[in-house]
Amino acid sequence: MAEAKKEQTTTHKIGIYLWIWGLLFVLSFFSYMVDWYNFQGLLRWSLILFFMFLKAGLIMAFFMHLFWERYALVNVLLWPMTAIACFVGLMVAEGKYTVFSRLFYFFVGGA
Amino acid sequence: MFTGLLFLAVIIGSIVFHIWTPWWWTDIASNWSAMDDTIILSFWIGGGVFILVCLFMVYCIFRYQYKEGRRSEYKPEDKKLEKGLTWLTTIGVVALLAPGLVVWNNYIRVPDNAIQVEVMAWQWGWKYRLPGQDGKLGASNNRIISDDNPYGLNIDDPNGKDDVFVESNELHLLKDRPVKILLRSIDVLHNFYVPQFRSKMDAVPGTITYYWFEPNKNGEYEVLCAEYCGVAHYAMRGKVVVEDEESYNKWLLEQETFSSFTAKNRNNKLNKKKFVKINNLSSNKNSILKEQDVR
Amino acid sequence: MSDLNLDKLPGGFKGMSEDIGSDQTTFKGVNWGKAMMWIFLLSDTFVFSCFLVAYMKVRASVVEPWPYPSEVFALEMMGVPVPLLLIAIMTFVLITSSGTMALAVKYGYEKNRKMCGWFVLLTAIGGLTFVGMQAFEWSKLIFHDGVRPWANPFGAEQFGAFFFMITGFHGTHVSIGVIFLFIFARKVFRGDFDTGRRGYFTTMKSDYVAIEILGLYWHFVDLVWVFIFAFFYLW
Amino acid sequence: MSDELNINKKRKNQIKTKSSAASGRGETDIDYVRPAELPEQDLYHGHSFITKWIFCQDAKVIGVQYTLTAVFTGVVGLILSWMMRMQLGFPDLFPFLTAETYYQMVTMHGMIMVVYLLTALFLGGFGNYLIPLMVGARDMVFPYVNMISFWMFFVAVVVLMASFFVPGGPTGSGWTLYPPQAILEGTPGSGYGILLMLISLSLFVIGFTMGGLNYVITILQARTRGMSLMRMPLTIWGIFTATVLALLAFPALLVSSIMMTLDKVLETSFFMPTIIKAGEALSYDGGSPILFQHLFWFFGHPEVYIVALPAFGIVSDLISVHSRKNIFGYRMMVWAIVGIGALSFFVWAHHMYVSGMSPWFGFFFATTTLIIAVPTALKVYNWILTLWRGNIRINTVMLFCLGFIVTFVNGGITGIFLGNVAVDVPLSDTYFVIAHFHMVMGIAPLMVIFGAIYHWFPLVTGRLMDEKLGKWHFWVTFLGAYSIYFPMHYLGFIGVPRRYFEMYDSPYMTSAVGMNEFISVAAFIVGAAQFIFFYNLVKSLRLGKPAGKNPWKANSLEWLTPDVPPTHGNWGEKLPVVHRWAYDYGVPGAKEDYIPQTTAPSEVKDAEVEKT
Repeated sequence: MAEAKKEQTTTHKIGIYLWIWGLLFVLSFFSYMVDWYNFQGLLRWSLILFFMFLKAGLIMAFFMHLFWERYALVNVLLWPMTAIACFVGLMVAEGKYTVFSRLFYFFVGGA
Repeated sequence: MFTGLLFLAVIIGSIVFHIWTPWWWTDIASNWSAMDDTIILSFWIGGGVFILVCLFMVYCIFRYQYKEGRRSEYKPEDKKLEKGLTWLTTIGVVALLAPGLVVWNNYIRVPDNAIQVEVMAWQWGWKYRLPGQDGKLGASNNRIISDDNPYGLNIDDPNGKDDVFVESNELHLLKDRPVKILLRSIDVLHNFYVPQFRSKMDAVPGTITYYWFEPNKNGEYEVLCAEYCGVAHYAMRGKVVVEDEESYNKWLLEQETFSSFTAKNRNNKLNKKKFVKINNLSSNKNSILKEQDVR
Repeated sequence: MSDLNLDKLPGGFKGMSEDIGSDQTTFKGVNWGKAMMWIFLLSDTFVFSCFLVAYMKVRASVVEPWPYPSEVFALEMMGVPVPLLLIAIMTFVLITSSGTMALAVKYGYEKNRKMCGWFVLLTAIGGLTFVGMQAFEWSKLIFHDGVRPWANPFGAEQFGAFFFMITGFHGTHVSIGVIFLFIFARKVFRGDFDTGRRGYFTTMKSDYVAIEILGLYWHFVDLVWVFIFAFFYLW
Repeated sequence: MSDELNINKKRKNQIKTKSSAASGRGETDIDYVRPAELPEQDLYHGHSFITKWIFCQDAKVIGVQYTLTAVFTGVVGLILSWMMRMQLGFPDLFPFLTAETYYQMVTMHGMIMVVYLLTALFLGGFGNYLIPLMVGARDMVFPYVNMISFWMFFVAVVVLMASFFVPGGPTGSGWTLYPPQAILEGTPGSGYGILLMLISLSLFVIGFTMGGLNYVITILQARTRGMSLMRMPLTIWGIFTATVLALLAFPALLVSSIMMTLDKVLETSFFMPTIIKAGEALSYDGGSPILFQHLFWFFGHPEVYIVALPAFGIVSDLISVHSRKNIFGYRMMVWAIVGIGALSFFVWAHHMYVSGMSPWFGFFFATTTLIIAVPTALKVYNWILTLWRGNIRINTVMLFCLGFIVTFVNGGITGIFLGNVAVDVPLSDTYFVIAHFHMVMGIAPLMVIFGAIYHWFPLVTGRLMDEKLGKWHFWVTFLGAYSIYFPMHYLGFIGVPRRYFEMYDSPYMTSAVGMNEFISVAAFIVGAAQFIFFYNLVKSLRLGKPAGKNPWKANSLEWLTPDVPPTHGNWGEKLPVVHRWAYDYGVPGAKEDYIPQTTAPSEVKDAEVEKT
């Protein structure tokens, strides 16, 4: 029963939460700055993705306690993302192909 | 006993049906005999596996039918056998896949001397557009389709001026000359399919798709729509005539060109506004296009 | 759950293969409800991924210019348009609420009823603020800028459609979360988790682990916002 | 409310029996069993008719509810298929069959059979009934959510059936619901019909997610002592993997449904490019129809395996039990199931070779698709190797298994045709495709479903089904269905396109008329034969021979409950303790030719059991 149950998850010091919390604000500020300074092109995209994944990673690892979970759970949660990665990759290719065909046949002509 | 015999009959029946079937593909009329070859290859390999597996099953039914008191063999695994079967299957799969990929590679690479033909699909019928003397089709856009401009051609595109309109469901093609079919749809998905040519591809509104083939047999062929496109899908038929140069040219001369069509309709005011919008866009996007011109 | 001592089990990949090879539970020390929430979040990740993939695919293939989000979402501050100001504040609010939720979970572990309850309540208020700001953002776009799902004055018409659909779907998640946060705040203060009172519908015993499960959901909502912020507002 | 609860007696932490170690590491007898890690489960026992049979939280009742609802929709689907065959075999004979109704029937038949019959029956029906029993749990981990899951499904079915009665009728856009035509005039049911379909699908997804989470967590977190993953029956492996696939694939369906609903209702342009209707451009602009196909098949291909994998798992168990032999290569079977499931997320666009997507995708998807053929073929080998040197009972269950092997191998091989990109080009969108998928995911899984019902009917009701009627049912169904779909491939070779309401005026197709008539007659007979089955079901329910405990002499846990049929809570006082895999048949040295999973090694001292 509930009262007989042993504590399953170890508690953590409050400091770590506050640290991550602060880091999230800083990272959000940085990604906002990407827009503020109006970086363009590859630099913009890579910075956006970098900050995005860093923030997501921090939230998952510490706020959602994935860092302290056993590998069985972590792996079960992360491997399916390869399917999404594949989907994303192929849709990038597909999007490029579509816009290419549209511009080529609808605007340039001379096919 | 009875069970085994009936299953045996099913397998033998399948083989017999396959050998003596009166239902088989139509005579091929294009260069894609390689597709037929890959099908036959799949038949040999796949059919062989089917027969072997089923015969083995029937053998087991006969040989190991239930007998009171008999024990089955206790052998949970046989690593060697399993490994052997894995390799055998892998080899079979590679043998099937490799030729398929080679044929597909040919299918998506259009030869340089191919004639462009635009197939314009609509609910429910076909229209065609051929390039004129310059061998090029003008830019088109469904947005600007109107009575005066049934193909939605950009009037500022010089390539489009001499384009030939075929406003019937009958298309003529030159024998032994590759054609690149450019598929265009103004409403929903369609699919330009002539069984004798083996090849097909969907026409998708909002983009242009293509495939190519080389008709190599004179004759008249029926065009079927092979992608469900609404209630009259089954009635969306057309005709392709493959013929020699002489009669082809005669047919070509009878068709109308874009300029002659516009001349006829000169009195009608064209919708200028839409063209302006389209042209502005095209200059903006030229740079993107260059970047992505991977061909 | 009796004498299972997680510290004695091997960790890392060795632990993983042993966990998977073991009997009874695959995720050692993970409560049923928590495991269920994790798998649900995995499924929900696929939902949001599909939305975002669809958005990126369409955005990549339209020929009309895509509106520049930092201009569309700019706010006038003292006569100067500040790009993405509201969005920045919304991000700030959501991260704040995520932090308070993390603390609520921490105090939940410690069975600290008071602190846990207050932080859950704070989180709920943060979430409510977020939803309110989103409502403001929507109404500004609709009534002030004239953006509609089927059209917008800035360019490609899918802009409005994807914006309303994705933020709407995310906002629905936030709203559901807020409702549950308020319910759970009440439950915490009432002491349900200390007495193990049974749920009205489910007849299941209440336990502080519910706060952790709710926390997972709430952090997930924040996580999704990180991606929406990057892909929709910054990209 | 809490006084209605029966809290099961707290189990002892340690059971002092001489038994092998429950964990994976031990093969020798050890004197202890690991302490239980599972929390005690509260079960809500219903007391009134409503809480016992309608809003019931017992997974077994929910399983039966799922099964009955799914079978009901299946009968609707069967009747629709009859009407389609009436038109195709004998056109013009039935004036009430117009093109509109024909396409509506095609669509509803497809959707009902794939989603509302097969998915719901395998996962909702068999999953609910068998998972707790086979892994040794008292119930699903969250019975309340499980109950809601069924009622969501029920509402989804009601919404789906309601579309038959709205103005314009149900949608007639084909089960793939491709836009733009699905939501444009020119397709029957493009008004209310398609909307109800999309709503029904969304409800189904939501309901299924609730159930699916239960199945997954029950299998992962609530197994009994000694039941490691590698001791689970393959049935559970199949259902488990399929459920995981469903949880990850249905989101794509949900998303595409939502987006298409918005396209329909709000005239957004997600999937809708510029469209000219009656000479006028509609308000849509710039959308991408192919995107829908990608989303749909990102769901749709895993969906094929959502149907196939439970069938694989169940048939493995049936073959093993009834040929009195251990399943051959159990570990390979498990890895094949998991591998097929994982790969199924990387092959979706093989349904789209001729859709006009980027042509370079053909190489990628043909390769991944044919890779899947390897584990699938291995499964087939293992099934027939299980028969080999077995002691095969030729009863109705085994007949259905054999029928499954024949139809599945046949359909699997035609799948290799269609997965291989260049071979697919001439065959796609023809009757070859119809023949292929009916063989592989219509007839083959149905064979398993029938086999499974004959097999587990004694467990559910305590009575055996009639063997004689069962054999008749099998032979008519199997031979009939085979003679429907085997010749149909050849219609595809001729080039007959699918989804044609009427097709005979093409010069080269006239030879197919006779075959179409034959196929239709066969379809009527096969459909009618199902009523033998229903008769058998009802008759055996009341008059069947009492089965007693474990009538098939099977090893797996579901037959080892203290009560037959099992009661709520399944196991009485104590949960079972598992000592071995479920396939110890014909073990040399053992007294009987089967050793149930709960038998401790010390009880069968002389048996030469291999390490499992």
